[in-house]
Amino acid sequence: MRARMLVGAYERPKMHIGQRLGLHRLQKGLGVNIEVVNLACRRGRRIVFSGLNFRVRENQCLVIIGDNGTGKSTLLHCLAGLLRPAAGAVAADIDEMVLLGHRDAVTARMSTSEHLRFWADFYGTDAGGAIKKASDALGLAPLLDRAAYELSAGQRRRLGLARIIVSGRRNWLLDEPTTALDVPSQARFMEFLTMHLEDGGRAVVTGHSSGGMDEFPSVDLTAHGQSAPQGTPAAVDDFTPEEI
Amino acid sequence: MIPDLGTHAVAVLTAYGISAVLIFAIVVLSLLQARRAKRRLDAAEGRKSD
Amino acid sequence: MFALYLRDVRLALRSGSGTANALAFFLLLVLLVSLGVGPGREGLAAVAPGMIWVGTLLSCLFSLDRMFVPDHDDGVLEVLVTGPAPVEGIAAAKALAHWTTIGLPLTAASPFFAYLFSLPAGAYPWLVLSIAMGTPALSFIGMFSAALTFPLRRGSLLLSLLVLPMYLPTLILGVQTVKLAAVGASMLPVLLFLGGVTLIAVAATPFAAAFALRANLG
Amino acid sequence: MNLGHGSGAGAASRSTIWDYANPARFMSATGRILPAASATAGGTLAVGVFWSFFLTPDDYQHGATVKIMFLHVPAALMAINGWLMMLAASLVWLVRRHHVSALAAKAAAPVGLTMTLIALATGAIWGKPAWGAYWVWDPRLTSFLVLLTFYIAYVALWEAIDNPDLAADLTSILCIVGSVFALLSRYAVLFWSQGLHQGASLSLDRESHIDNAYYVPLLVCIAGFVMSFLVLVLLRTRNEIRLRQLAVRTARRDLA
Repeated sequence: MRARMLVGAYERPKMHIGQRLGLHRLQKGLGVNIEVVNLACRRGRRIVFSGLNFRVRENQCLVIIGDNGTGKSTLLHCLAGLLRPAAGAVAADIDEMVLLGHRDAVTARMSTSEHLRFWADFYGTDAGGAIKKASDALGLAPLLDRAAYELSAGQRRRLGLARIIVSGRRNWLLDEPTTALDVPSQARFMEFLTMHLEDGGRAVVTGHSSGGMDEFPSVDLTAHGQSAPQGTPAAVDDFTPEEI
Repeated sequence: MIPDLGTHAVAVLTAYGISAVLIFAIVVLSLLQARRAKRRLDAAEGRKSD
Repeated sequence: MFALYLRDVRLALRSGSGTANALAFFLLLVLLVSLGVGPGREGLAAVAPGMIWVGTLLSCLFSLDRMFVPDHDDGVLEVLVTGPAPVEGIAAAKALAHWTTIGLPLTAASPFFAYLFSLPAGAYPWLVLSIAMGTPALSFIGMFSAALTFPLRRGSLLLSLLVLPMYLPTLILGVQTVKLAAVGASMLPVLLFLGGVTLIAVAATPFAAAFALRANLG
Repeated sequence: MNLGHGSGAGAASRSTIWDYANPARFMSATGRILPAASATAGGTLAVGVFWSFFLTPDDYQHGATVKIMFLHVPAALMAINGWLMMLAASLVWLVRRHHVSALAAKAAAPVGLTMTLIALATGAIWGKPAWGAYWVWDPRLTSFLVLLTFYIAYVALWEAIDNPDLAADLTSILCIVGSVFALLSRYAVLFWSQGLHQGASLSLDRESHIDNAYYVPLLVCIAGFVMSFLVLVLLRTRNEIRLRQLAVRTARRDLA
């Protein structure tokens, strides 16, 4: 496993220079699971969670729950390769990760179909087939010619979810995907998530509670906050006054 | 005391004066910041400031 | 990457904020300078090379703070950098789109502005050439500075502060090329130096900007 | 970089320069040498300035204004070397992620800025009798003005970013890219204006450099400026480290 590790500055000089510069790549390959070992992440100078361990295999979906501020979005950013771990490691195929953040990645002045075509081009997936599949799965067909600023919050969310399908990637990282979705859309979302998992995909999904997704296993980040006994963050900071 | 600077007295004195003021300013600023940082750190660690 | 380039060019042309505003700003600047300097052809011709280049610089500058900020606000940027394209390529595509929508129109419009400033006829080809060679540097340097400052709430003032010192070599060499051409002197070494600065900017800034983008999004 | 000064007294293992990348060791080592270093730097600077102001003869050509040189040349030297130090410290931060290095770069910027201001001010005052104007757009003067803008931009970027590690990353990359363009403008201005500025005052070539009556006090002044610069940077780096320790302490207390 090619681990991405970040520990105290003095234990690090043997690391590859690219890793130190943040040019890390996660492990590659379709069969690679999403594996998290003793992971700690920080926002600014604050360690939001530590001692996190899990593995997501093919056909599996993991639900991340936890109170506000326990680091659900931070964890997804870390899995997507945007954020370096403060300690521990993530192993996954970075080229199979696709992130839906709490913002929908929707540009106001582009139409729905332009969005789908752009993302298909960007991800290098077959434009016609992928767009058709995505717009069918999310019922976007009547909205194709509409500019994004004319869409409602729920419709924008559906457009954001459509990008996940268009990307053709297999490891989905979804940050509260059902926010603003109406009941039929939620049902549609569950339908294509299940299909994706049956196709051999993996998913990590966040939510305040595992409501609506009780069938999937879940991890509660609240238990991994600062008060958690494992993985004390002392090693991640050079400026602990105790050293002086 | 002050050497004969001839016609350029003003220029030379201003140059030395401005330099002295600037160096003095950065030194005093650094010292003040250092003192404040030390005092705050000592207070935070419950030590007596010396 | 090419998809991103096309998207950015399309968006810049569609919203009318980029190209049209840059040209309108330049026209206003010409008007202001003419009113300030006076209508005499000689007075205007004397300041023409400098003013055209300063105008180009400022027109570029004012469109920079929109390079990453809207995409960042929409959440598009974090999707772009986690996509299949290298972040360096994304940075370069952004800069190239900026040049296509700002630098290229300014290059095309420069003879018109030069005429308003009564630039000597012999200098026209060299003016156009120097602006065509210099504006890519402006876009790429600007893209790097925008990548440093986009998450900051009041980043646009800081952006000018960072960008203008780095624009100086291009400005100096660009103006000097036109000035020498206006008096019929040999400007080739200066023009080649200008091209060199552009090449350095184009080659180096995507990597620096990619580093800044990753750091800012992490 | 002055991280290597002072021996790690009593250390069992052979000490290297990187040991001082540990804030704790840096603090204790610099804390020991700082009083003596400050006294030496202050003393040297005082001797140099006294010598150059009271004991140097007037120049046959420039008269008493030659005395300004003893401030102008060392300040200009440190303005450039200060930026080079920041560049080196930035590279160390980017490659080895030593916090002390990033903080040293941050600490050096205001000192370098002051040196640039001194060089510009003394140069302008010297320029009035010598060239007949306080400011002429000479390539060297202009380069220093450009350097000043780079210093300002660097300090402004540090101030604008809240997250200290992110600020260190971004200012480091700005320092490196800025160096490239500062260097390019240094040569670009040569095309733009014919210089009035005289050639280098110091040269390894014994034939061309200035008389010993000026040379020796100038060297003393330069030594004083170099040492004062290092002491100030050291002091300010210690200061930055304390502030970071304070921030960590506060963050922990808030969490507890």
